[in-house]
Amino acid sequence: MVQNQRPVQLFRNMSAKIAAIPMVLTAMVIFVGCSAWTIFHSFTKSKLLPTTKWVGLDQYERLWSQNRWLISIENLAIYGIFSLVFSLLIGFMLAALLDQKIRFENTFRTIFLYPFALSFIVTGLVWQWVLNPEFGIQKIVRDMGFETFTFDPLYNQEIVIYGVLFAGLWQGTGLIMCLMLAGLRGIDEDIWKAARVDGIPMWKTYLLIVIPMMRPVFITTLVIIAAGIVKVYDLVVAQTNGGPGIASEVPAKYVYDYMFRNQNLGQGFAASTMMLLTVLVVLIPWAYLEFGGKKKHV
Amino acid sequence: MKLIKTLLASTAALAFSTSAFATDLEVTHWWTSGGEAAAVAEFAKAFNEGGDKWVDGAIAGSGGVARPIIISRIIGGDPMGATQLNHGRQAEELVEAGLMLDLTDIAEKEGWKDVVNPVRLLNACTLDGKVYCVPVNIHSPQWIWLSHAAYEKAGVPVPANWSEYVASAPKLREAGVVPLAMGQQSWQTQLAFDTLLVAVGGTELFTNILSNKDAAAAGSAEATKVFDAFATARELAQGANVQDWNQATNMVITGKAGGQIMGDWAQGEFQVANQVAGKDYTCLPGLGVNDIIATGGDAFYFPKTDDPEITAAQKRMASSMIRKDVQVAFNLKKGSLPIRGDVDLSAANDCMKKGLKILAAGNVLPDGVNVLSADTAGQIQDLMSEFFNNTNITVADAQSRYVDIIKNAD
Amino acid sequence: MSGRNIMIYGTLFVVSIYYLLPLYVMVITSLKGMPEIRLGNVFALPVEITFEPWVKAWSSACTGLNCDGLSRGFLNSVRILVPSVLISILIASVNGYALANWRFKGADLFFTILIFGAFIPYQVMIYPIVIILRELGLYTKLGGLVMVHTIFGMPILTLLFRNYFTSIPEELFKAARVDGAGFWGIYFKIMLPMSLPIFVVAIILQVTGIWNDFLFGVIYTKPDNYPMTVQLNNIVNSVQGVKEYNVNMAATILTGLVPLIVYFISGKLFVRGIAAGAVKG
Amino acid sequence: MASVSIKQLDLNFGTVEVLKNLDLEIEQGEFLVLLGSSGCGKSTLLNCIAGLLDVSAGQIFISGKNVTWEEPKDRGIGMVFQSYALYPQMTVEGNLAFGLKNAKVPKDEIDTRIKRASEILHIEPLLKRKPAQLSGGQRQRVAIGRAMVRDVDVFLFDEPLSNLDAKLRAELRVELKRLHQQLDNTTMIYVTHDQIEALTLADRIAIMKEGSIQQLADPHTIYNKPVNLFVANFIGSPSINLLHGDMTGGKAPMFTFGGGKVSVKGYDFAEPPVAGNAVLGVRPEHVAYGEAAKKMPFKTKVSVDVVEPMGSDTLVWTTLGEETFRFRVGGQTDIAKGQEVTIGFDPATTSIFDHASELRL
Repeated sequence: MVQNQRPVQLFRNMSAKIAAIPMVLTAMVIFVGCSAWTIFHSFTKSKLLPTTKWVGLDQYERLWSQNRWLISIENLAIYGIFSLVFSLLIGFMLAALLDQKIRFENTFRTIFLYPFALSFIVTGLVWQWVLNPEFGIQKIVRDMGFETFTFDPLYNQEIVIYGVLFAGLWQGTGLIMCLMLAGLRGIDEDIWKAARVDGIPMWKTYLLIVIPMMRPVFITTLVIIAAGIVKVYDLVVAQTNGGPGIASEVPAKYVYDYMFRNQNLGQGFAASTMMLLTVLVVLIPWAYLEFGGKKKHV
Repeated sequence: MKLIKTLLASTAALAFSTSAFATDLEVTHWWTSGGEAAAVAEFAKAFNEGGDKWVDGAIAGSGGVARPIIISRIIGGDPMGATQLNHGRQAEELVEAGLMLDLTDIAEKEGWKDVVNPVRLLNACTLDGKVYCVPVNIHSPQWIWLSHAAYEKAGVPVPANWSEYVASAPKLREAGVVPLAMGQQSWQTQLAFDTLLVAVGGTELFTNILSNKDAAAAGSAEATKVFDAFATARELAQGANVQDWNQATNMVITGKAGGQIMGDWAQGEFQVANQVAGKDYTCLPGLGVNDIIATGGDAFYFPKTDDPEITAAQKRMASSMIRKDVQVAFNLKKGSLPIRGDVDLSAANDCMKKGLKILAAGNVLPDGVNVLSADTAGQIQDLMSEFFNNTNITVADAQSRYVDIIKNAD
Repeated sequence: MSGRNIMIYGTLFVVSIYYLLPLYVMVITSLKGMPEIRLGNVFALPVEITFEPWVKAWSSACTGLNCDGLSRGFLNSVRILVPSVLISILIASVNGYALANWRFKGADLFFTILIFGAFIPYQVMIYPIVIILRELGLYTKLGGLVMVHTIFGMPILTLLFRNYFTSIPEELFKAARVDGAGFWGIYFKIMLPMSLPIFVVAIILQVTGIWNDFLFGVIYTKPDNYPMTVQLNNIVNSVQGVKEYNVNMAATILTGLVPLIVYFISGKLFVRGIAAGAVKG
Repeated sequence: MASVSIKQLDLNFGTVEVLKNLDLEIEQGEFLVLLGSSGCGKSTLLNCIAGLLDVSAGQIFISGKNVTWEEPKDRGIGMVFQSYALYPQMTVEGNLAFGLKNAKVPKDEIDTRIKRASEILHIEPLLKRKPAQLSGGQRQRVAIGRAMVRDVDVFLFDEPLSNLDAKLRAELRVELKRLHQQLDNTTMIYVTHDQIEALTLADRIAIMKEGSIQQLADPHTIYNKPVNLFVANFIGSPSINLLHGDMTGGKAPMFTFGGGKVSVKGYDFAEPPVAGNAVLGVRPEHVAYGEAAKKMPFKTKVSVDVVEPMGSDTLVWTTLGEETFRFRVGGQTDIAKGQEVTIGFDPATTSIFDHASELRL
């Protein structure tokens, strides 16, 4: 059979499309479908069980009048910004150090990476210990003779979120370092030679030449870090459980607590809808840049 | 070959002989500590005696962790045989949705109404005249536990009530003792507030606010006094850097703290540390101000299934939990009071007996958890926790937000 | 040693302390007896080394009525881990391959949605997924849990695989098509044999994620299938009773052992794989 | 009948037109070169013929069969890529056998074909090696072999020599030519941006620009009679001299430019000339110098700007009128910078284009 007509578009690359069915289903049913379900129910009076009793924007009005929600947002912003900046900074710095053709590279790399193998629950627990003023770092320093030394981030609500950040960075920077290291290894040796011949100082080479060349790594890294930030939950629960008071609450915990502790699904869904919205606001421009721009030079 | 056949035959016969009455029931609960687990084991033992099998599904971390599991399993159509849930408002919706087994027939047959004391525990299990859960114990949160060692160190006598306790605080501070031990978890601060509410504010205020949701009462001058007392407690707890309630109790045991406001389950900790009530520590129900306790407690629910065998087994389990001997065995291990008035608890310790006496006199209050929805209770927890940990929030602020929550309570 | 080297090694050394400190605390605490722990200093070396906490954590710590420690959940964790890792990686790698080499209409849209999915908090999807699994008859079955892990591993894994396959020269793919290989032929005969590094990365990420998972394991299965983390949670989070820190720490280390071993063995391949999967594309 | 015929082919990527209404007929056994600078659509066209890209409109016939929507493997084509695209995990033998195995060719048949191809390409000793162990030239031979064993009617080459060094490129070029002679019924379509390859290999060359074919002709015609200014300029190294001026029409047409007047009566006009702006192109090797120049219809004196020795010959840069003008002399020359020389050319060997349309007159 010779096909003279343009075949139906749907059947071109059939195997590829069949193979993509799990992805399409996941994207549409789980991510889009469940988000839609969530958004819908955020306008209802759902309590312990989902119902369709419509209440309009009530849940949102209540959400934004909750002190706890506002604190959660603020904490997420602080945690997010610092986590992003320091993950990249520390990750890149460590990678750059490891990339200096040093000895024991494997050892150092393993040391920096191993926390990533541990769950957030474990991370939170361990750092809760290390930061405990009664027997942790504060105690040691005091025992060394600095009687007035105070370092109790988990018990000081002004700085508790930084205590969480400390643990979060410990757990996550190893992976970022690996990504960065991989990126650095992908840079052509000649670039370094050229920069040296031109007499460009090391830091300038990194800043102006190497980092711009690592754009794809940074994109992958950003997706990984950002997804982790938005979802930060386990760490806070294990380390501070939102305390002291509500000083280290985060949005994901607000969602969880309202859904399951307060048995107010509607409120939890309203909060998660706000989170989805924020993600969309950040992600849509990115997707546009990634795919809108790429089509031109296929 | 022959051997295998015989073996098969005999095991089949064995299986048959027990299966006439044997059903596996999975039970979800969050009692995982040593004492709790020992208490649960009593239930399991009683249930297994009948030839059934108790399949344990313990999940630590209190209701917050367990609840999504319980609800998922129920809406997922593959529920557990029985589950722990705080009775009252929290399970109401599941009952209304027809997802819980109606236990009315065995409750009537066994006359639960007559044996459960106080009877409101059974009422909390009842919706539209039908019984849906088995209350298993009574816990009262309104206690303060005082350390004799700490007071010795400070050189002041052990106080007998809240105001004496507050007055003694500066001396404790001087002696390097934290007056009030308090864990970071929000339920602990809320518990302290409710305790002050009944001790300082009185029974009427307590019921007006928590049972009748009277916003005016929440904003009244009496309530302000409670908040003032709570602010005092906030001062007294400065420097108590612990997370879990039992770490706080440990501070009392070791004399690092003067006292702790905590439920009657705290005495388990004192027992473990070989402390003797009246000699090493003192317990004051209702903070020594108001000899009255609220009676909360735990209850078991039985999700509905289509399988008549399971339903029968669920009923067997329900009736075993409320049995006299099981109640005694369970509650002695759990450190709580039995829900039956007709059992002998001579083995109980000093503090427990204080509780029993108050109970017998009928000086009981409904517990906040029973009359507030989980949503309202959660909001109050957040507020109390925030207030307790942030000295920038004034009493007036906190009270006005409290009034808001009560006003919108459902 | 030059000044520059002193600076490099000095910095690395100091940073290493930050990374190693918690591990140190975990290990020495797990080797102490409870009386010694009550004395205070978490950083002090144990006066008397005891392996009691390890034995207890593994074989006799109680969770509810079952006093057989972590050992109970270990096999379950393995039974969950193996199929979940294999299936999630297989599906994600085929996805990545389809996206990289067989661009079809709408592919970018689905991919964008998938990446978006990486940002959705899990909690939101607990109930809808319960309902979906119920309708599929997979709820509380091992298969259902495998499906859930596959779904939530998909965004990041697909991203990695897509980037990796994009970095393989397109001409190779074209040559194989001219040579008559189809979608699956190219995948199995050409792409798979070239993808060891990225598979190592995927395996590491999935082993870590799935092994450490608690929420899905406990919500989508029954007690018979509960993973090890449920026991860990029960040991660590027991609300009442005395906290046995040494047992907690031993349990923590024991639970983390599987991913840790995977890391130590394949650390080198990990960087190489990341270099291949995340750098290009 | 292994002809390839392309009819009204369009290809768009989004809103960008990559191939525009393209027609092309290739005969059986012909060696056709698609020549153009990068981005002209030549590789895209090749990918369309191979079936690796879906066309937007139009048809492709191979051996008379409409294959527009056939899979690549069903089109009877073999393809050789610039980067060789050898499967790195397979041995040379595995690479050669891969396509045959996919087509379910019997084992002994596979062996025979591999043996024959490796003999022709002199790669028998390499069969057990992996691609990473081969040199660039060897790899390309294997890549060609991979196409050969499949007994295809049409070979598609996508810049196959671009990754090789100059010497190897020249060697393989000759080998390709020899191969084409050996497989004399096989049609070959060859994409390159290297005009030397095009001129040496092709039976016909198609010069492409911006998605359409500018000229399709044998190398001689392309070189000597370019159809437009673009082709004239593109082909030839060093490139053609272009002189801008005016044409008068009539019986005795004259071309007037800054450097003088040229009678172009001897020029083979496609149509009778009319007056207007024009461009006259003279290839450097068609310029006579010294004594020889004196016999030319047009001669003039210029001064030398630069002398560029190139081994076998020498390129001399001068200025004629206001425009740069180059001519080629023998390898040994005594021309020096600043010297005044006489040059000349025969208008019959030139190409004249209309200034506005850039088309050959």
